[in-house]
Amino acid sequence: MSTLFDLASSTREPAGGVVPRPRWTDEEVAARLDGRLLRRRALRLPNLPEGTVVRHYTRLSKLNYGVDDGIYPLGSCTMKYNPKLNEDIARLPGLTQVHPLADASLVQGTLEFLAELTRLLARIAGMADVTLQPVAGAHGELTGMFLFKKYFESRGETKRVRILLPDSAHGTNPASAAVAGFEVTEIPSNASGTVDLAALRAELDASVAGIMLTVPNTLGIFEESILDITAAVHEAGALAYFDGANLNAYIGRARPGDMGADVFHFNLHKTLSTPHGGGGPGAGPVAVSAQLSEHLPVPRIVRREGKYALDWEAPASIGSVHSFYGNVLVAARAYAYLLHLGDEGLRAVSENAVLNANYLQARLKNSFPLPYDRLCKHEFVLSGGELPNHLSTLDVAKRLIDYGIHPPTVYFPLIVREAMMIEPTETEDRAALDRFVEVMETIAREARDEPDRLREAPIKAPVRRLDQTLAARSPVLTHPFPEEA
Amino acid sequence: MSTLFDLASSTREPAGGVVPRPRWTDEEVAARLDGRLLRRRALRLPNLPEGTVVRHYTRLSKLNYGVDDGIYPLGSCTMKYNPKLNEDIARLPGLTQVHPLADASLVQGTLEFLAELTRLLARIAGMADVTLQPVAGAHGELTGMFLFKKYFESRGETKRVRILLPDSAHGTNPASAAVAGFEVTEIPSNASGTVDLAALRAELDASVAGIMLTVPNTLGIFEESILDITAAVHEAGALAYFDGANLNAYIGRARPGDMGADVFHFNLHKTLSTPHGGGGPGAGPVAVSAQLSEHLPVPRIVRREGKYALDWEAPASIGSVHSFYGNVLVAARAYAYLLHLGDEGLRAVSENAVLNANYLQARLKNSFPLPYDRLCKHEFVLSGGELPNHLSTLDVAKRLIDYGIHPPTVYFPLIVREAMMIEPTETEDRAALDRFVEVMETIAREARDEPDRLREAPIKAPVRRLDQTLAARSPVLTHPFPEEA
Amino acid sequence: MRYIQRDSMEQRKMLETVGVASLDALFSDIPREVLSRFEPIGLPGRSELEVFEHFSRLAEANGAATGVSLLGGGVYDHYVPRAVAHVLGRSEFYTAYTPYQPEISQGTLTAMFEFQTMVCELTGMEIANASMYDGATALAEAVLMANRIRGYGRVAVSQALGAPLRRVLDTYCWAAGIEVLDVPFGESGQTRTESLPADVSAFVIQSPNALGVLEPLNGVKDRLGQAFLVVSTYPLALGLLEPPGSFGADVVVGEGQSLGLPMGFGGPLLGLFATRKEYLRQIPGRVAGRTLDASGAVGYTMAAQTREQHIRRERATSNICTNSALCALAATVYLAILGSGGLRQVAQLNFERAHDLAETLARRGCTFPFDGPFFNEFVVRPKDGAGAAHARLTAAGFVVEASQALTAYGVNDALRLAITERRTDEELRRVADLLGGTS
Amino acid sequence: MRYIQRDSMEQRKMLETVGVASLDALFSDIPREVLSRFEPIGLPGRSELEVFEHFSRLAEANGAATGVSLLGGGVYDHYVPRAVAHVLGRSEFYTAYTPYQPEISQGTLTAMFEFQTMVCELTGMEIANASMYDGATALAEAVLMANRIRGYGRVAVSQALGAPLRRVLDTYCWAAGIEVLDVPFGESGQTRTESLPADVSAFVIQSPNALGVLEPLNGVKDRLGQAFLVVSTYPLALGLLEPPGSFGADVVVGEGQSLGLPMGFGGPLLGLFATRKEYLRQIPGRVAGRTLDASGAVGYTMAAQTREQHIRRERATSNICTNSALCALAATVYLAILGSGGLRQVAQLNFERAHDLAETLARRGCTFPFDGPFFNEFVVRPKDGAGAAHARLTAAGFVVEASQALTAYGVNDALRLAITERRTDEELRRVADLLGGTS
Ligand SMILES: Cc1ncc(COP(=O)(O)O)c(C=O)c1O
Ligand SMILES: Cc1ncc(COP(=O)(O)O)c(C=O)c1O
Repeated sequence: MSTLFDLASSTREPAGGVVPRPRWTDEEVAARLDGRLLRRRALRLPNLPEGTVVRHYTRLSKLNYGVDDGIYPLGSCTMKYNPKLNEDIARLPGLTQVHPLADASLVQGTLEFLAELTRLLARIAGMADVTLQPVAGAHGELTGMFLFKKYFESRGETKRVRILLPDSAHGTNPASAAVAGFEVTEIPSNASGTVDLAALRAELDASVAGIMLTVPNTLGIFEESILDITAAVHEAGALAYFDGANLNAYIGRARPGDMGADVFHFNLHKTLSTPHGGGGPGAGPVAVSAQLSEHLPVPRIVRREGKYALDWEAPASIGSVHSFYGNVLVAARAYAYLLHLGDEGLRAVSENAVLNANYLQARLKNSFPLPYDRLCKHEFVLSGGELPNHLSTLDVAKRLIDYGIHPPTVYFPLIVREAMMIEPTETEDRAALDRFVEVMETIAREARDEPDRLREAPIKAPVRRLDQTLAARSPVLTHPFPEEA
Repeated sequence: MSTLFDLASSTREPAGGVVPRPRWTDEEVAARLDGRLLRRRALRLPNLPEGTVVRHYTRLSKLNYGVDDGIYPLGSCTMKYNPKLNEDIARLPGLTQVHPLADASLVQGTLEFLAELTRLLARIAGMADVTLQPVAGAHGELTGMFLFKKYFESRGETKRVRILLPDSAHGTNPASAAVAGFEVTEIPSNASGTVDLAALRAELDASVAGIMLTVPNTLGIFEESILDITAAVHEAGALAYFDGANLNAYIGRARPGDMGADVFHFNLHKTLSTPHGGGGPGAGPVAVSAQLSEHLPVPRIVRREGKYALDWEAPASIGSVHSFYGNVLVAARAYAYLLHLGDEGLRAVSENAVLNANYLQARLKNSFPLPYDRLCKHEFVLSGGELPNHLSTLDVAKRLIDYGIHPPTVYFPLIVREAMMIEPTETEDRAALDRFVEVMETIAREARDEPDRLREAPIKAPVRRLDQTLAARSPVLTHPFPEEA
Repeated sequence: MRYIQRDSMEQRKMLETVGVASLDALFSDIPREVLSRFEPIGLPGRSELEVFEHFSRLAEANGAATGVSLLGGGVYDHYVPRAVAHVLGRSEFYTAYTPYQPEISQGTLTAMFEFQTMVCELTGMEIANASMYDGATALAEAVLMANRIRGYGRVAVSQALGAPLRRVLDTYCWAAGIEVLDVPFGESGQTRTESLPADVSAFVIQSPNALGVLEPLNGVKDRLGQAFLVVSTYPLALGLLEPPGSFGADVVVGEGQSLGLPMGFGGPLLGLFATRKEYLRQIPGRVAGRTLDASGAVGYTMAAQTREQHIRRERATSNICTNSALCALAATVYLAILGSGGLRQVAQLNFERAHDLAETLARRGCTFPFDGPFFNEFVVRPKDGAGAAHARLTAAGFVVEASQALTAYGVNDALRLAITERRTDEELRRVADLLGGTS
Repeated sequence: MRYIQRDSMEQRKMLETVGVASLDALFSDIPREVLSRFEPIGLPGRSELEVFEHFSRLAEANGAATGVSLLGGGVYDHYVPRAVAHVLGRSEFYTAYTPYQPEISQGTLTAMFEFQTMVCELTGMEIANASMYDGATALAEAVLMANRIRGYGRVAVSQALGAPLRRVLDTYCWAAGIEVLDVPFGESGQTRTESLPADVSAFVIQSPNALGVLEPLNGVKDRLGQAFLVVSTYPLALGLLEPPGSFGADVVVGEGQSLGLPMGFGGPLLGLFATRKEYLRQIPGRVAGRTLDASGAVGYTMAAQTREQHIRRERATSNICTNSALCALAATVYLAILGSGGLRQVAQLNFERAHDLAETLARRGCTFPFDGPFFNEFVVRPKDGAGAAHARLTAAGFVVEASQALTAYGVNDALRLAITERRTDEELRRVADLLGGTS
C-alpha cells in the first residue's frame, strides 16, 4: 500500500494552478508580518498533477468495501443502502454554500428543513422536543448525559452520580457516561438476554441518575419488560436514556416515548440511511421528554411571525455541544429520506429489517450456535465459540472476505462468547440474504473439513491478514520521511 | 458476467417512487387513445430497488479500466487525463437544463462559450472558420467530405469523385469518404513511413476532389514534405483534408492552416481532454479555409449588437449534420481546458506529448522491433512480428493486462506487421512511463522464456481471453428471455 | 498547468535518453516555414478557480435554465433519477475508451448488451446497435442502409417529420444522391399514408410526429411493397404506446434523450437504431455480443466487427467510430432504475398532464389545428393569437417556442407545447390561465 | 419506496422459514400498550422527483448561498478543487463503515494515515488522530485530556477564543467539573500572556483568534510551567504561518473546514487533534497505524485500539466512535491536490487580499480597533458606523455578520470581515467603496 508520500519525488516542481498566482513578493509579505510568524520549513506535501492524485485515490477506493459493493451485515451499524437522491440534495450549492453565521433571513431554506426534521423526529420518538446538535450517536449519548446532569443540578439533586448500564450495552454508553462525569454500574442480563429486573431494582437508589438502555438491545432482543424497567427507574426518581441506534427495529410502529424514555438519541447515519463515510460524519439528534426540554442545547430553531430564527435565550440550557447547529448536511439527507418514505415507508423499514433478520437467524442457526434462540428484531448474535479445529470467530470473519462479503460485527456484545452480530438491514433483498447463508454454510463446512482455509483467510483481499498487535505495540502513525539534508 | 436481466425474479412488484403516481385509471387513458396505440405486452424490464441497480453498475464499473486507473497508451486515441473541473462544468444545471429550441436571449451563456470556442479553435488551426456541429472525429471527416462535395458542386466541377488516401490512414477516413459518395484511391507510403510524393503526383488528376491526410500520420511521423504535398494537391485543383486526431503532437507550435489544410477536424475528446465515455460522446469540430466557409453547416453562431444568435441564412451551406448544434457539453469541457491552459499550456501539451513518446520509443526499441526508427511525434509503432515461440502482438497485449496496464492499439496501422501503436500522452509522468517500459521488458523476456504466460493471458482480468470469432459467428446480441407462459 | 507535469530536471534526463539536445529539437521535423508562421491564440492560462467562476457566470446567463420549459420537438425536460449520474460518474465508465480490449471492458460491454436488449424491448425489434450520434443521424443512416439494400435511390418522407431530423436527412441524402419525396399530412395532423410513392427504398415516418400527433402505423407496412418502413420514435412514450415493431417497422430509430439525458442545449444526444436480424451485417455503428472466454465463462465483446471500417475500410457500411456510449449507459441505467413499472408511470404521467392541459384549454376556448391523438405534445391556437400568448408565457417565466417555428409545417398562429412529468399542477394552471384566460 | 423491496410473495415465503404467521407477529414482543399508543407522523410518501424539487426550492430560499460571503469566525468561503468531490463521491469511500475489517478497508486506512501525516506537517506536532467532530469538540477534548494528565481541575482560556469554541468548552468543562479562568487580551487584540494563572491544567489560546489577530506564541510555553499549551489553529493559514508546534504547543487542535469542506451552514465540520507522542494512549478518537500482513506486506490498521471504549468501556479516555472520517478524507485530498506549493499560494492569496482591503480601508479613513498582525480576517470600524455599513453591504449582496456579534468580545460598532482567495478584485473594490466611501 503506497501512500501519497511514496509517490513524491523530491525534484518535482510545484504544480499550482488551482488558484491565481499571488501577486506579492516574499518581501511584501514579510513587510506585514513578523518573521517569527512566517513558516520557516517548507511543508513536506508532494506537488503532483491532478491526474496522479486522482489515480492514487481511485486506487485506494478500490481497496475498500462499501454498501454499494454488497451486503454489509455489521450488527448494530445498520449498513443500509444510501440513496443517491440524498447525496445530491446534500450537495446542492444552495445548501452547501451557506455560512453558519449568515443572518437568519438569508438561510430560511436550511432553517426550514432543520425545523421540520426536528418536528418529525420528535413525532417519531413520541417525545416532546428534539435537538439536532449532536453529530454522532456517542455525541448524542454525551449530550443526554449532560441533560441528566443539568436536570438533577437544577433540582439540587447533586448526589445522583451513578448511571446503570446493562452488560450488553454498546461501549460508547459507559464511555459517554464517564466523560460526562458519572460513575457506571453494570447490570447483568438474565438468561433470556434481557435486563435482570431484580438486579436492576437492587441498584436503584438515590445515588442513581439514570439508566442507559438500548432498545432492542445489542442482542437484537426487545426488552419485553421495558415498561416495568422504566417505571422502576422513574419511581426511584431517576431518568431513562434510550440508545436509539437500533430504531430501525420498530420505527413506524412503536415509539420510545411510549416506552418511558426521557432522553433518546437517533443515529441518522443508521436509521435514516445517511452514509457512514468510512467512519463519519454522522448525526445523533436527541429527543427529550417535556421536563427536560428547557435544558436542550442552544441555539434552538424557532419560528416567529412566519420566519425561522435561531434562539439563544435558554437560561437552563446545558450550553452548546457543537460549534454551530450540528451536521446540517447529514440532517438534509435524513429529512429527504423521511419525505420519501412517509408513514407507509417507515413501517416498511421495520417490517423488512425484522423480517430479514429473523429469516437469516432461522437459516443460520443450523450452521452456527445461536445462544439466544428466540424472535429477534433487526439483528441477532451467533457464537463462534464452538468452532472446530481451534478456529475462532475472527477466522470466520476473514473467510467471509474471501467470498466477497463484509463480515458481521465480531466480539460484541461481550456477553456472547466469540460473538458474530448480524444485521442484514431492510434494504437487502432475499437473493442477497440467500447468498450470505450459502457462504456461511460453506464456511461452516470448511471449518470442519478444511480449517486452513479459514486460518489463512483472507487470501483474496488487497492484503492478507494484518497484524493488529504489531500496530499497537510499535505504533507508526505518520509517514517516516527520510532525514533531510 | 450477469446482466441486469439475470437479477430479475418474475414475482417482483414494481418499485415505483421515482415520479408521482399517475392519477388516471387505465380506462381514463383508453378513453383518449385508440386501443391499437396502447402497449399490449408489458416491457420485460426488471423492477428493482435502487440499491440493487446501483450495486449492479458499481460492479460492472469495476470490470472496466479507465484513465483514472493507470496509463492507457492506446495509439491514436490520446487517452490523456480528463480534468475533474471540466466534468463539473459540464454538469452545471445552468448548462444542462437548457433546451436547444429556447430563444437565443435565454441561452446567452452557452452561445457565448460556443462562439468563443469556435473562435479559439479557428486560431489554433490557423484557419478561417470553424463549425462545432460534428460530434465525433469520423463525423467531422464526413462533414469535411460534404464540404468538399459542396465546394466542387458550387463550382460545377462534378467530375471530381475521387479521394486519395495514404495506406497508413485511419479506417474512418476511407469510410467517411465512401459514405459521402466518393471513391477512394490508396497512396502507398515510402520507406520512411510518409506519403510517396511521386505516387501521389501520379494520381492527381481532374477526377480528384482531394486528399485526406493525418498529420502526424498514424505511425506518429510528421510528413516532412507536407508543404509539397498540399501544394501539389492545390495545383491540381483539389483540396486537402487533415485528420486532426493527432493534433496534440504540435498544438501550440504549428498550425494545419500553415501547412496547407483546407479542412481540418479536431477531436476534442482526444486533443482537448474530454473523456471518451467508453466510446463517446465526443466532438469533431471542423475548421475550414476561407473559400469553404460559406458551405459550413447551419446554424452558425453569430454576434449581433452585442448579443449572440443563431443564424440559419446560409444558402451555400451543406445543411445540418446534427439535430442541433453538436455536442455542446463536450464543447464546454474543451473550452474549460483551453481557458486553463492558455498559450503556455498548449505548448506544454505538445512538448510533453512528444517528449514522452520519444522517451518510450528510445527505451522500448531495445525490446521490440521499431520498423520506422526516427524521431516520432506523439506516438510510435512497434512490431510484434518477430516475437519468438509463434507469439503474436495480441499475446503481448493480453499479457499487459495481467500487469494492470491497458494495451496499446494493436494491428493498426495496417502497414506495420503485428503493429503495436503506442501513445503515452502528455499527462503521464516519468514514473508511469518507466513502469510501462519495465513491464514491456518483462513481457519480452517472458515471450522468450515462458511463452505460455503470454498465450494464456490474461489470467488476472475479470474474464480470460474472449472468443471474438464465436461472437461474430453466432451473434447473441440481446438477452435471451425464457419463453413466457 | 495542473494536469501536465513539467519538471525541468526530469525533462533533461528524458531528452538525454532520447538523444536530442533540447525540447525544440523534438520538433525539427516540422518545416521551418510552418513553425515560423505560428501565432499563439492570445490566451493567458487561468487557474481552476477562475475557470470555474467564469463558467458559473456563463451558466447564470442562461435564463432558460431557470425557466419552466414547455419545449419539445425531440428533446424534453424529463426528470432524471439522481442515481443515473452517480453511475455515470464512475470514472471506470467515463474515462474508458471504446472497448477494444474486452477482457478489461466487461463493464462497458455488458451495459451495451443490456442497452441493446432494452432498445429491442422498447421498439419491438430484433436487434439494436450500441448507439448512434443522435436521432437525426440515426435516421439518416437508416435511410442510407435501406437504400443500400433496396437501391431505388429515392425515399418517401412524411412532411410531419421534425425539422431537426429532416435537415440532417436532407444533407446525407444529397451527398449520397438519394432523392427525397414528400408525403403530406392531413387535418388530423397524421401523415397521408393511403397512397405512397412507389419504387422508393424507404418510407420515413415519425410518431409522435413534429406536431405531437401519433401516426396510425397500422397497415402502413402492407402498402409499402419493397420499401423499408423506417419509424422514428420517442422512446419514453413507448412505456405506454405500442412499439413500431408491432406494426412491421423494418428500422426503428429515435432520439434517446428522453431516457435519462439532460437537455444540454441539444448535445450530447443518443441515437437509437433497431432493425431486423437479417440486416445485422448492414447496420451502422457498434454492437456488443455474448461470447465465452478461454475457461468457458460468459463474457461480452464487440460483435460483427467485420463490418467495421478497420477491416473493410472503403467498403465499410458505416464510418462511425466514437458514438454515444456514455449516453447509452445513461439510458440503460435510467431504464434499470425505473423498471417496466416506473417507465409506464412516467409515460402515463406525461400523457395525462398533457391531456389535462389540452382539455382545460379546450374548455377555455382554445382551438387545436389538429385532432389526431397525441402523447405529451400538441399544437394549440390560443384565443387571442399565438404572438400575444407567447409573450405572456415568456414574461411569466415559461420557455416556449416562437409561433413562427411551426411555419415549417405550414402551421400559423399556433404554439407547440410539450408537457412532461416535471410540470406541476400549479404550472399547468398558470399556463392555462395565460393561454385561455382564467375560467 | 424505491429503496426497500416489498414483495408480498417473497415475504410470505420468508415468514414460513421464520415460522411465524404474519408480519405483525414479528413484533409480538413489543408490549401491546406500546404498540397501541403509536401514532404515525402524518407524512405521505413522496416520489424522488417531488423530494428533489422540494429541496431545490429550499435551496433557493437560502439567499446566503448566492451572496458574497465576508464571514469567517472559524468557517470560511474557500475554493475547493473539484477533484475533491470526485474522490469523495467514490462510493467505496462514503458508503463504508469505520474500518473495523482492515483487510477490506485499506483505502480508508491509508488515507487516514496520510491525513495524520499531513496534520502533523501542518501543525508541527508528532502525532495526530484521524479526526474529531469539529474544532470545538476537539478543543474541549484537548482540555479534558490535559486535565486528565495534569489534574488541576482548572484551565486558563484566552478571552479572544472564538465564541463557538468557548461555548462548547464551557459545556464540557461544566460537566467535568473543570473551572475556566479567563485571560484577557490587550489593545493589539493579542492575549495578555505575560502573567498567566498558576496551577492550571492547560492554557487555551487560538491563533488567529476571534478578532482575526495572530497571537505571539513565542515564549508562552516557557511561562506555563506544568500546564499544557493548547492552541486552536486555522490550518489553511499554516501554509504561510509558522506552526504552533514550533512554539512548544502540547496539543494543537483546529477546525479543518478550510481544507476542502463546504461551509454547509456549519456542519459537517472537521476537528483536528495533534499532540506529542508521549500522549498517544491519552488521545481521544481513532488513529491509523502502519503494520504488516501475514505475507510481510505493508498495510494499515487502527492502532492504539486498546484505548477504545470497546475494550475499556467505562475507563475509556474517549467516547468517540463515529467521527468525521469523510471530512478528513476531503482534507487529505485537498492537500494532495494543492501540494505544498499550492497551499502556500492559497494562504498567501488570503493574506494579501485581506491586507489589500484593510490597507485601502485605512487609506479611506476607516479605523481598526486592534493593531495586531492578522491573516485574512480583521475587525474594522467603518467611517459612519457599523450599523449603516452593515446595511449597505447587505443591500449590495454581501453576507456580513451583524456588528452586535462582536460584543461578546467587548467590541462595539465594528465589523469582522474575512477575505478569502475567492473574493475578486471587483468585490473588494465594492466593499471598500461601501465601507470607506469612494476614494
Ligand atoms: C448501539 C450503539 N450505540 C451507540 C453507537 C455509537 O454511535 P456513533 O458511532 O454514531 O457515535 C453505536 C454505533 O456503533 C451503536 O451501535
Ligand atoms: C487518426 C484518427 N482519425 C479519426 C478517428 C475517428 O474519430 P472518432 O472516433 O471520434 O470518430 C480516430 C479515432 O479513433 C483516429 O485515431
